Amino acid sequence: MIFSLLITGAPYSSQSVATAYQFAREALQQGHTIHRVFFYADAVHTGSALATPPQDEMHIPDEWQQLASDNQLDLVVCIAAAVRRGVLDDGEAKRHEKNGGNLKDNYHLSGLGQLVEAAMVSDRMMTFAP
Amino acid sequence: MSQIKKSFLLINRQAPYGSSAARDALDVALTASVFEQDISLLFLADGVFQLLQNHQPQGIRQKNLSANLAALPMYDIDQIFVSATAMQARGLTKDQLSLPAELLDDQQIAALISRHDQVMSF
Amino acid sequence: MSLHTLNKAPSGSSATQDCLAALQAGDALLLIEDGVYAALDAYAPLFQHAESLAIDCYVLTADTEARGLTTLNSLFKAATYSTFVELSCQHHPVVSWA
Amino acid sequence: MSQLIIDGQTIELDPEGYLRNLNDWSRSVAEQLASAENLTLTEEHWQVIDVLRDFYQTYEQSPAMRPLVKAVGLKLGADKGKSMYLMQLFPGSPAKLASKLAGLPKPTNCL
Repeated sequence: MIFSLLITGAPYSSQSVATAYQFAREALQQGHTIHRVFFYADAVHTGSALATPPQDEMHIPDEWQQLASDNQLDLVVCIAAAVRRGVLDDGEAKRHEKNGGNLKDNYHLSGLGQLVEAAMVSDRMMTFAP
Repeated sequence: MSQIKKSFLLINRQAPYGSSAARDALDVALTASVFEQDISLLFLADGVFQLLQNHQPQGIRQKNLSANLAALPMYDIDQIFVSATAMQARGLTKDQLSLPAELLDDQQIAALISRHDQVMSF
Repeated sequence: MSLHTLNKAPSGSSATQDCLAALQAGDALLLIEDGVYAALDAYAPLFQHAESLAIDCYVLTADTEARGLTTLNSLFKAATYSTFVELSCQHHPVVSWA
Repeated sequence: MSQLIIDGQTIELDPEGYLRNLNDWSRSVAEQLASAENLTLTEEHWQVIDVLRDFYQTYEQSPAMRPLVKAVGLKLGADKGKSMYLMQLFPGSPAKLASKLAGLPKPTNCL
């Protein structure tokens, strides 16, 4: 089964990003495919390289990054939602004349077309909302 | 890619302006239409407030969602459904809406959901 | 038939009522996050319609345990994240109520 | 190019050549932006730019290609409401290029 995930809740403000993570990990363990994880609305903060939770808390951006690197997951952060909220890769930082990007490795910025494409090619589109 | 055609249902349950949900859903709908997918919009609960006329959001420094929604026909998105229960509970009638929408009862909403390939909720 | 996930408690949001109104026979319901409070016995009357439609009702154990909920409405079966994935495979589409 | 000088007025552009202040737009600004793109604006270009500005006024957003084609068709006639026609006038990415010349906000790279 091919899954894609749409996440709209902010990490740490909403449980949704963590629930989605548990779901993704379990789906992979069962041998399913995750075609794409799309971080939209406040969920774009998951891609911030600057997020620094206390050491004894779940590091949500890191854990997603690790899951992505272990399983070649496509972590897409919605570019319009992200740039508006101050999550930029180096290219966008340059384009908007900011000092530097703060998007974490293994995440990339792209448009809503990536969400639509994911919904087109996946068997199941899962929404994780705040 | 454009040979794949799926039916998308976007469920709108949030009132406009207080959160970005209404705008976020609309942007997904417009993008899906560019990919020539079959798109339906369903407005439930406070989401029906998105369809009220005469939004004047200048005073809260936001863009006009009514104006944005008015572009839906230009994107050939015309399957717009509204919960009759939600309308009634809020004292609203169809002629107060800014777009032509079809009123559905709860059973019709359940049927609408089950006949779509993908459902995204906002 | 559809899988409905619900992540809000019955009070303070219309998600529960909107979700329950959209159920039809053959659907499954999974309570997650704050949605698990709906599995308290006190809210059993809300689920009469779901029960009459013989909806398969689940509650995510990780979330009930996290919240210290012990005695739950017997309508609900315990689910793990693994059950969540299985339910998502068995049902189509998956609808999130938040 | 980081600015235009029009009638002694300095008009600031960002590094991609978009207006920093959308209120600076005028027809002479559009002509200078066009020449920076190696375009000379003809009456046909202006018709499309006017349709775009009108679209933005009405819907408070810049159109994607398909609704632009539709809007042009509705305003200027079916013979012009074709993507080929717009491609000839605004080579490359017509919706994007024409929006830039029309002084609409810099796109969010959303597709």
